[in-house]
Amino acid sequence: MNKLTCQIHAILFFTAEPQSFDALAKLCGVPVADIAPAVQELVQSLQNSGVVVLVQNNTVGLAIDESMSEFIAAMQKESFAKELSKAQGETLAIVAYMEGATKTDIEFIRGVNSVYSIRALVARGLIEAKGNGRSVSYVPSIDLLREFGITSTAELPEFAAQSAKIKQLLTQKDIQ
Amino acid sequence: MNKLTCQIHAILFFTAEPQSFDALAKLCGVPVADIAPAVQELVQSLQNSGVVVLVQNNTVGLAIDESMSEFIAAMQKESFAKELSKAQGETLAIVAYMEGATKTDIEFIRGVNSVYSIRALVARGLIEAKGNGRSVSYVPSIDLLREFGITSTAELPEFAAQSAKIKQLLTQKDIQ
Amino acid sequence: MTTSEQFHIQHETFQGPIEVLLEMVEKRKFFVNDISLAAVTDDFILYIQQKGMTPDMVGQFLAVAATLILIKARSLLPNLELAPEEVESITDLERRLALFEIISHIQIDLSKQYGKKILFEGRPMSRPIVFSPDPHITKDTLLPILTSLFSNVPVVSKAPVARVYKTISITEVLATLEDRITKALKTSFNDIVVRDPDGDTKTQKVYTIVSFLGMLELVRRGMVSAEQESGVFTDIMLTKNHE
Repeated sequence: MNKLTCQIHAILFFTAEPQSFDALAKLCGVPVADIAPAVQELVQSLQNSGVVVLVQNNTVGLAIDESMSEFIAAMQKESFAKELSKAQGETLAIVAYMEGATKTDIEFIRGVNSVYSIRALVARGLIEAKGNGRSVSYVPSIDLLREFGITSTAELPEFAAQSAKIKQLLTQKDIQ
Repeated sequence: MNKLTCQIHAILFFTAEPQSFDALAKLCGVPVADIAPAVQELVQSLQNSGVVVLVQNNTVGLAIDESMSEFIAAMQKESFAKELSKAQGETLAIVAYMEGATKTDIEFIRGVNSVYSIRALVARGLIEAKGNGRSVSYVPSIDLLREFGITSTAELPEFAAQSAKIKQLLTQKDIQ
Repeated sequence: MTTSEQFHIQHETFQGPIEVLLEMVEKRKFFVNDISLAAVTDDFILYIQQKGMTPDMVGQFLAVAATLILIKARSLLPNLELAPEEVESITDLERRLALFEIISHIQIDLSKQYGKKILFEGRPMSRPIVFSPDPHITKDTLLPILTSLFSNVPVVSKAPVARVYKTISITEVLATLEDRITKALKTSFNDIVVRDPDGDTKTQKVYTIVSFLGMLELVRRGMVSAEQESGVFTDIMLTKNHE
């Protein structure tokens, strides 16, 4: 692939969103006319790779190949039916007892990178992200509370004592 | 690409998260032994495409090629100025160049308690714990490769020479 | 400075005994060997006395100091025979220094390279959120999961400042040394006097010599007075000088 094609591939992978030819031209600093041939090269290169390039109305995006989509859907369905992993259970417990926990709060208590557990819990609708950028924090979803048969996390066993304990532990986050 | 390679590509692209060979084998319904050759094919196919395949610890993930990093960094406004403390750098050096080290190994070489540094590196996702109980050892992760802009630990500064020296000095210990 | 900042700084700048020793050897442009290690022994002991250290730090430093004194004793008395474990403690220290030297150089390279050129991750493809609870997780199962995590969080003692800054003064360090040397001297002298046929006399002799060197160090600094009552083989009496 030539440099421009690589850049387009990288942008589409990085953003996971379709991009207009105009936007790509601006990002890559090239004339719009250069985009179409590069996109054509990308279509060629990713043929028969499990990932396809979709082009429509001067907009381009990546997607899972038709032949794979059933497989991916089944995979996703299965992952949602599975028990939560130990990591996911821990992450959920922290968010339940500390509404508004951030990624770094969770990682401090768990001592392990938790980005994928958080992502999985969001995808399963068990927790929700609030805010944006660096200040994103997580709260239990309404559906989860309903599932638990409670109207507020305050009804969780020993809520007051345990959430105070978490806050106390987090005061050491800056120390260490 | 053969079907298995396409499936792996689709999974990695769809989830945008590293997957262990074990997990991939389960998802694709094939023996674990089949995964490594398919991953090799994927490495080949995506060469010079703007996207690279990272393999470490029988785990595989996709990332954006090194030649694109400045471009992507410029594209997103947030800056990611990251720093390693001296203690963390030493601990990371031991884990990476020994290709897996226990807490005892780390503290033998550094001469100081290293619990905090180990924990900080695990929380940042740069190293991962393997095994459990007393035999826990720490190994470099895919994120370590990404943060250093390399596709294998062998690309770390003077890796082959220094790693051999360290291993040789450590084996003297076991002989006695 | 806030309390937490102070702790942080203390924590990050804490140099272990191996690092301190290596710096001393490198500062003199020496290679690591018996001669250079014997030469920096005094500096090292001085360092322990002058730096404010927590008790566990002092412990780690004293272990290294003990090996250094052994190396110095050997360099002063070439015929001195060392017990196998003493030889091992010396080679061990030399190996640790060699390893640390390599690691600290790598660390500099790694810190330069870290985060400079990142291979960025892609984002996951957006997918509709489907509420998919795990029937095993109920409102009562989260509590034990949470509390089991608490034990993993490293807790700084409740009064971190008091603990971290509880330094051992020079007098305290020397008092400890003095105490140990006095005791060591007594026991070792007893051993020699009794001439226990089954005892490991080699080790004892070395221990006596090392203690003796340590005692001389204290005498030289005027911390203790040594007195031998009468005759060559009588007990040496140590008295602590009052400041």
